[in-house]
Amino acid sequence: MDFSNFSSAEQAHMTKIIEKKQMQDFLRMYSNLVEKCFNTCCNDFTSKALSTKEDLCIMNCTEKFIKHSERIGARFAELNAGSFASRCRA
Amino acid sequence: MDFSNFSSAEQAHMTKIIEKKQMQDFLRMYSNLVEKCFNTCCNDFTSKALSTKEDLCIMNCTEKFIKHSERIGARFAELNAGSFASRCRA
Amino acid sequence: MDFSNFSSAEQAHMTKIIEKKQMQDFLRMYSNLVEKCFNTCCNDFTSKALSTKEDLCIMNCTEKFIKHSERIGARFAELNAGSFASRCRA
Amino acid sequence: MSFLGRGGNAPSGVNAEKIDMAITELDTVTDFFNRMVSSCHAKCISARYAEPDLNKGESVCIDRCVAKFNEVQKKVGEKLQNRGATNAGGTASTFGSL
Amino acid sequence: MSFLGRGGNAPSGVNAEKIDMAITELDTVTDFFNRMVSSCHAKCISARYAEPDLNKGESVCIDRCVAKFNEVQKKVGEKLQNRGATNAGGTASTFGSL
Amino acid sequence: MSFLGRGGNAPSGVNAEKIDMAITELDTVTDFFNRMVSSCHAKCISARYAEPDLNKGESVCIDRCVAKFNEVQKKVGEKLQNRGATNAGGTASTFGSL
Repeated sequence: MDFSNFSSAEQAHMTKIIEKKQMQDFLRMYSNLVEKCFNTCCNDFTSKALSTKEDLCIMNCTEKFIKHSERIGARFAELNAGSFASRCRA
Repeated sequence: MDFSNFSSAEQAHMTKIIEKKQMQDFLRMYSNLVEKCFNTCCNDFTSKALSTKEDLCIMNCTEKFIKHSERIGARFAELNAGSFASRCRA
Repeated sequence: MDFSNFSSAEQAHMTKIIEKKQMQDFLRMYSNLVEKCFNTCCNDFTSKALSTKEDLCIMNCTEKFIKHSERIGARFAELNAGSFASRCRA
Repeated sequence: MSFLGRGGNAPSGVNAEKIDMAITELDTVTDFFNRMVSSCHAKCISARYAEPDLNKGESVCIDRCVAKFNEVQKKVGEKLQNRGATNAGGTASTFGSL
Repeated sequence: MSFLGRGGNAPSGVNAEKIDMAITELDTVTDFFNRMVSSCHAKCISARYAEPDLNKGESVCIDRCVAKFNEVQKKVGEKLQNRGATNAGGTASTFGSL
Repeated sequence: MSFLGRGGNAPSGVNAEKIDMAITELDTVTDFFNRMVSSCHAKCISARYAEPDLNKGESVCIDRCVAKFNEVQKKVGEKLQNRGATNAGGTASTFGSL
């Protein structure tokens, strides 16, 4: 993303849009995480409460997914260092 | 959703937005239902017409999905009675 | 889509919106294609480079998907010739 | 008046309601089309990708798949209309009594 | 001021920020609901479709599924809050340092 | 002029077209990123969830997966450009001859 040709008014406007999108991304990541971990960890519907085993699975699934996303984000940033990502930081 | 601090102009505006979203939700539910029931019920492509068996499957799939959604909606409303859902009705 | 009752100002506005949507559709098709072909063709992560076999699979997958979409588009247009598609061309 | 800003900053002489309805129709048709492409791909296209062209069997399968998908769309649509099941989708309905 | 035009051409007397926040909340609840419908359908509904009604087993399964999905939502939400993991989703964050 | 209202009620001094293009680029990168996260999760992460940390094998797999996904993105992009296949996506194209 090359914002170097943006006026300061345009940069300010874009910053607000990005902040809004970050919140929307976070909320979608949250519901996506709930769906993924629920689908993987919950397979027993003889009870409506989470079993100890399911609970542990959910916690590990959540933690691991976040670490996974962070690692992808780091690699992705490196890979794109020569293209838009670098221009963005300029 | 706490709309108690909304002015009447804001409530009117929000009502229109909700009406619009209800229509969009309905259309997405419709196409989602077509996709789901088609994928489950149609596995024979030696003919382009629906077989009697496929037709019955589609009808049952549709009816059952609606009942399923309604039941989830009822339970969901009960569960959230203590949080935003109740505030919404206030 | 019946645009016959659209004023010329409305038709011009709608044309711009459709152009915008075509670009968004294309971009979504692109990322969808990358995801689908990657998921089908790449199963060996002992190396970070695409193997010759994976590369060929990706090329065939892409080409076939485009031909598939084009064929669906042609049949879809024929089927709807009696409904909105025809009104659109009117 | 345009909701959700979808009609954009409509220039004068443009009925934003009418534009919004056209956009909704366009989005709906596009959504159906994309699901049809995805479903028929899963039903008809072999995952081996040994060649770049659709073979005879795949082509015939696609044609029948489009016809069947379209028939299912009509059947489901009629069922929904008969049932008046506008309240089965999403939660927006939950908040309708604002 | 409204971002993304979501508040639309808000009439006078309407705070577009407030409307935007309400829309975000509504969209979030709807997204959760739709994923719950989809997940519980996969977990509880037999794919044979021999009859149009939910049988006893399916009905009980749905009720428990909703309760469990809701509990998972809370657990995951708490975990995310404790971790302050606002930076794990999407790439918008990558461009935050505009 | 801004279409779809995406640039919002742009304040004066802001070129809404330019903002719209930046939003499209941001949305596109975000979409690719999210699909990469999802695909590499399916390819690399064991579904047992016995521990909360990425093990060595998973970490190495993720790094290679990102590189491969990126290469596939480039290959497919080149293919689409050579083919000029702008008309293969969605149905908006069907209505292009307004």
